[in-house]
Amino acid sequence: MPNHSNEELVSQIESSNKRKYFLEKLSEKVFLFCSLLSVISLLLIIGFVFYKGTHPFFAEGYSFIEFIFGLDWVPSEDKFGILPMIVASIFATIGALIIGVPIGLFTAIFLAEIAPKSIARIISPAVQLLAGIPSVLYGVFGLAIIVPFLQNHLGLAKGQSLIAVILVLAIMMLPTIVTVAETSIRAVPKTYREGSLALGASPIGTIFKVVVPAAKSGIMAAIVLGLGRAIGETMAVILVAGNSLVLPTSLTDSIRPLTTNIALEMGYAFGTHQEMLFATGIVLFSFILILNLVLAKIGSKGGK
Amino acid sequence: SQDNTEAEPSSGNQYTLAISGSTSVGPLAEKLAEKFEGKNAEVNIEVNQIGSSAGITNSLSGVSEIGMSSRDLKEEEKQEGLAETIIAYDGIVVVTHPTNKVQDLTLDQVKQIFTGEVTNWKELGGDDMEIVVVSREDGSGSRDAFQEIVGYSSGELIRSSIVASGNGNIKTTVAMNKHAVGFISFEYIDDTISTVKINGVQATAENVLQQKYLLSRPFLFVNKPENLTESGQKFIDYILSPEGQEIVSEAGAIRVK
Amino acid sequence: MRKAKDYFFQSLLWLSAIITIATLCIIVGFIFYKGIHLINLDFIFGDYSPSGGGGILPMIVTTIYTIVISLLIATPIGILAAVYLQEYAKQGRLIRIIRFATESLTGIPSIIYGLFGAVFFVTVLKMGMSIIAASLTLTIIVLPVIIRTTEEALKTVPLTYREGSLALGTTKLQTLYKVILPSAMPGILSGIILSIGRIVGESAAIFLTAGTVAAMPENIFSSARTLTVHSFLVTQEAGDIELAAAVGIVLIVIILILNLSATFISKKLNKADY
Amino acid sequence: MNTTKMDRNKGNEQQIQNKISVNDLNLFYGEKQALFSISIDIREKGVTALIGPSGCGKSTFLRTLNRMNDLIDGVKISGDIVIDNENIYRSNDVIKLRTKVGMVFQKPNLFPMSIYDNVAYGPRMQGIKSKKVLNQLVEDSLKSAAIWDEVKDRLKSSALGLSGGQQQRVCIARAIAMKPEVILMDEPTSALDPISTLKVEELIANMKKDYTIVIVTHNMQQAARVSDKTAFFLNGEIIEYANTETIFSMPKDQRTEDYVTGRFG
Amino acid sequence: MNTTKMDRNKGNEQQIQNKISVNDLNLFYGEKQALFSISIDIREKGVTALIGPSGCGKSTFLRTLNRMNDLIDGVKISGDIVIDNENIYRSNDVIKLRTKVGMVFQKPNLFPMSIYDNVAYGPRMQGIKSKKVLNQLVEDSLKSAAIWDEVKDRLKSSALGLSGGQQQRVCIARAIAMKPEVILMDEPTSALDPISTLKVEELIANMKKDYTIVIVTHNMQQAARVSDKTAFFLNGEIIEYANTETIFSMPKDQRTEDYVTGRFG
Ligand SMILES: Nc1ncnc2c1ncn2[C@@H]1O[C@H](COP(=O)(O)OP(=O)(O)OP(=O)(O)O)[C@@H](O)[C@H]1O
Ligand SMILES: Nc1ncnc2c1ncn2[C@@H]1O[C@H](COP(=O)(O)OP(=O)(O)OP(=O)(O)O)[C@@H](O)[C@H]1O
Ligand SMILES: [Mg+2]
Ligand SMILES: [Mg+2]
Repeated sequence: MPNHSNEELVSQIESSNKRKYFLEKLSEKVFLFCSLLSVISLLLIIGFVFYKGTHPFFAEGYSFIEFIFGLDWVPSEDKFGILPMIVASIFATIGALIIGVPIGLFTAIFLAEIAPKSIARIISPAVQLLAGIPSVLYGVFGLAIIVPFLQNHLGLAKGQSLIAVILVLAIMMLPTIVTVAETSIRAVPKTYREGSLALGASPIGTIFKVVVPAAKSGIMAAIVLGLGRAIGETMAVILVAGNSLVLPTSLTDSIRPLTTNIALEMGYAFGTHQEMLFATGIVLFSFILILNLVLAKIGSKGGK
Repeated sequence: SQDNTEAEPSSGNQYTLAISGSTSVGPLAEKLAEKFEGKNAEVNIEVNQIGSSAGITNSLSGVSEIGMSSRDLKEEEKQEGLAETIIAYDGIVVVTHPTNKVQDLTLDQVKQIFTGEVTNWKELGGDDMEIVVVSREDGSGSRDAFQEIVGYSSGELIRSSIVASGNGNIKTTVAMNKHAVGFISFEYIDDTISTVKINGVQATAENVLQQKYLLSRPFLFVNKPENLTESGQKFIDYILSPEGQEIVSEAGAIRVK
Repeated sequence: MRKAKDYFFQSLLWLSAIITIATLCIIVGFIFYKGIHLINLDFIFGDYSPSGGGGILPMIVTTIYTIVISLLIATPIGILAAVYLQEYAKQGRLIRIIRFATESLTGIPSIIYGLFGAVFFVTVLKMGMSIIAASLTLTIIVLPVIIRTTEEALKTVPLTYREGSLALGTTKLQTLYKVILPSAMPGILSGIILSIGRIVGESAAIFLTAGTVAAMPENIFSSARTLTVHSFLVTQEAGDIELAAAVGIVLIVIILILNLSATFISKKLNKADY
Repeated sequence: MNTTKMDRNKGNEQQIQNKISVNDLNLFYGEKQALFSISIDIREKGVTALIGPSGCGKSTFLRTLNRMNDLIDGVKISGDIVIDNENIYRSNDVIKLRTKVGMVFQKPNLFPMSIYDNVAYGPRMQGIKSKKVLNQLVEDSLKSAAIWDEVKDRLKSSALGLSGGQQQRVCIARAIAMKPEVILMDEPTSALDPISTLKVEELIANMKKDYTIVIVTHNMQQAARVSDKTAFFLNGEIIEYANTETIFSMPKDQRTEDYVTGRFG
Repeated sequence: MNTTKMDRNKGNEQQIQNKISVNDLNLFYGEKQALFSISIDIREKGVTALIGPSGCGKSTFLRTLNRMNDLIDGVKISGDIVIDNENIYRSNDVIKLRTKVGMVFQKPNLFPMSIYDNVAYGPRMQGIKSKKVLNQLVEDSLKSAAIWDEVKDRLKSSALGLSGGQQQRVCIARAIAMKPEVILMDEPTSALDPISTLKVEELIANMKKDYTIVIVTHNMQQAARVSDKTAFFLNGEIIEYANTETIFSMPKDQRTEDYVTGRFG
């Protein structure tokens, strides 16, 4: 092939290279800026929440300790204690995890490893579809079905309770957990399965001893995302929690988690009351960070 | 306000009147706006139901020209120069499950129920079953008014009470629980719940107007006087006109006069 | 013994799957059971009337507005950000910070986004309660979703494509838009599907930023009410569960259509592979 | 056994006992036939090498011997494979089959667990719980796989931290721990460096007195070095099967000669 | 050029012009050194083969010649590589370098586009838009790559529908379409069946009158068949570099001999 007849081509190439390198540099800057946007948004949001939420403690002489450990929340009487809500949030989250995670994971395993392809092909997208149903409707469902069910079958005076919240949250977590976990289980290299089966392990043994541990990081991501959904959820919870201001001591107590407190009262709140709701947001935010850190720890420990 | 007035259309350009606030006043305001727009094509009214305080904040910050409130203004808010107009009254009715035998309560009994002094329907002449109290959220206009008239404070409210956001949620909650008792606005009364007489007086608009029935509160429009445009004033005037007040009572609220 | 254990776990898997599927069927069944009788052409295509009897066309339009605008903004930014993280950035502090930020953004409750949007976009940037303010707020909400899924999609593009292209004397940028992004498209689309779900299902963040005006929005600076906000309001104020469910049916259908078309597009794009 | 394949099995005269007898085996991936009427007897204890160009069906055939092809959708098989007088496709106990017929893959595929757990994996799945028994088994297996000295101080650390060659020997140990009778190896050294390769080859040479080994290799020299008998595959058929020296020094078939002299692939 | 490496470049006496001169090249992946003081002259037009056991640095070296290693984080390089009197690591115009030095990879890596678009990809990216020019270029390149007849009726259909061997030849066509002067090939036939391999080898034999070709191969026979000169790599060093016949018939170094006679790998 001739290399020589192309001087024209070569010079064309050389002249365009300069422009290309410039574009290259420029585009990298643009991409960097785009990725910094999420940092900027986070900083703005954190800044905003903290600015509003720390004001009462710095400027108005409220005690942060009393805020965290106080038992009374009566904004009209200047009492701002959120301990019952913190406890409620913790219980509700843990409960939802205990129910939602195993069912979600087992379903994901089922879809990825056991279900016939034709079935999985229908169910997986259906589960994804459910991730898009507005949470209000989950709440309505909880209020119209779960709450009366609890009232009638547990003989409760009111079905709005910790257990109702746990059930609704567990249901809401399912689509996220199933979808993300299923993807990561499918991504486990075939060689692990082959290796295990070739050692005479049964398919089920292989799943639980090799495949699931190998998919650990994806499964952790599934749990974290599901957890985010559970903690961040408000609209559904408002409807089934009962929102009572008591320190929960049993599954049948009605509770008020941190998120519902914010959503419930923000519409009417002003002044210090509003700032205290932002302070609730800070607590919620720290709560989420701590949980994510803990889960990451568990994940990395298990991953080893 | 002059600038705003100038922005008003003479040339078929619509002026948008922004109103926001109480979710209780909202539906009524929407109905009034619908009729008003039918008559005044040059005005387009936006009604946002986002809660009394948010509405008041918006009217202060200028995001909305008029705020809607279902509670009285606080001192601080008045000091910022907000003007208020009562556009209607809202009757509040105590509601129970349709199977509940208790049909009549004294104001004092209501207080005892909501403060937890009485915890069984038996003590009020009903069946032997626990009372489940359903209240609105702290800060809600209905709740403020209800507590003030019945005579207890938020701190006294029984701790285990269910707190539901909005009339609809109280209604749904009470309709689904035979133990429950709550309070809602007149407009939301229907046959899924049963209403309770207070001191023997039926909850009706007439009884409120004649001051026989005690549980009511005002629906307010608030605004910074300097922000109120001609259109805004026109709308308020319309509401207070006999025609506007007719719509008010059709919607289930209580006319001002 | 071993067999019994296998059998037990196998049953557990089946049981969980059945519980999940049954629950989801019950929920969808519930929504349809409660709402289907309200669905008719007037309901879907009629204008809204506060005095009753109207349709929900304004909410449908508003919902579509918010989906389109949020995606128009979030998709390019999210994809480019993911491209930076995956294709350009060297591992280091900056990357860790960006990753941490995106991950934290995923965990923030939407009510907080709503409050932020209400102050930042609505008041500070003087957008007023409007579709655009809500869409920008939603953009921040779905950005992390798009970034993460795009990153995952980029990871699956074989290194050999990049090498093949660069070895032909192309720039990174050319390689990116000619080879890498097209092959990552199916994965990116799945992220977009998830985002649509998030946008459509959001209420708290929207009613604080777009408001609840129940009228046909004139433009993106109008205040308006989405379907989800509508179902939230009718539940909260009127306690009208049937209406909320009917709105839910419309939402399910919208999501279904969007998901199917996204899948269809991704299949179309994937065809190039075979 | 079968008379139909005696023409190919000339190398079989020595009257060494056969461990595996394959008769008229055909295998289809969906519509596509990958193995054509394979008949071969594999002798007990010793190394049988399978060579042939890429895509000729060596791996496919190897995987029929412990039914790993069962995992692939749409695989259809006809013909008989008899191991120890039992037709493995008639019996339904795949687990038993795979316990008896171990396998080592092309790429070391240790699980993301400690070295110890990897080797103890199979026995544990068989229900062995006793710490003492397991310890002994792990030690013996690692010793047999000539890797004990290199890993004995780090049994509890992750297996994925080992070099490729070490990993492959742990894979062999893992297979040995099941006390199999047959070990199948699919290009076990192709991912390894020369030194590791040598070690694995030595290991195979040592193991052949105890195990029936079937090894697929692309490397002619390796086949020549480690195997007793060699089968040459081409396009899903066995072209020639004979003693290794015969295959490499005086093959009967022109195609075999072309292949082993490097005219191909 | 450089005198320091004359000892190794005994094969260079024929006074054929050198296209590429490498002098004292060291390469590190992070802390780990992968190439040690590599010095080698590669002649213009002709085939130079790089052989050596796995992991010895053949690919690494090949990829320094068109700076593909730039893509890998933490790679550090010292020493000089001069192509056509230009030190490629001094210049910053990688695009120009890669336009001049084409590359064909181990696995055919066509893009998921039509055959035509694959071949036209490079030229288009250089800004060539004219349909006519492109058509001509695609046709010429496919012809040079000896694949035109097989694909001329399906230029618009997906390149991934071709067989491995066809794909690899389209890869070569794609490289040729850039009118490079040097073509680097990293085990271009190792993923191919014997017949495709033969075709690609024939193609290389034809191309060597026009291009400077550097090929990495694991297959000794292939190196012997296609190359004019051969360099033997071991552990990141060039042990021996000479005419191909010399390397295979009378290598100077014992290690070379061990390797080419199959004692290794
Ligand atoms: N899962 C599968 N589905 C369809 N065809 C397959 C599958 N696996 C292998 N094949 C085909 O079967 C034939 C034999 O493949 P096999 O993997 O057994 O070859 P091999 O001799 O092991 O080759 P190599 O030396 O490359 O490993 C090939 O044509 C291959 O394309
Ligand atoms: N990206 C990388 N990071 C760190 N080390 C690497 C990297 N790529 C290669 N190496 C190491 O550099 C050495 C040379 O690798 P290289 O790929 O050049 O070998 P090779 O001769 O091409 O081997 P093969 O024949 O297996 O392709 C090896 O020890 C390898 O482990
Ligand atoms: Mg194979
Ligand atoms: Mg290499």
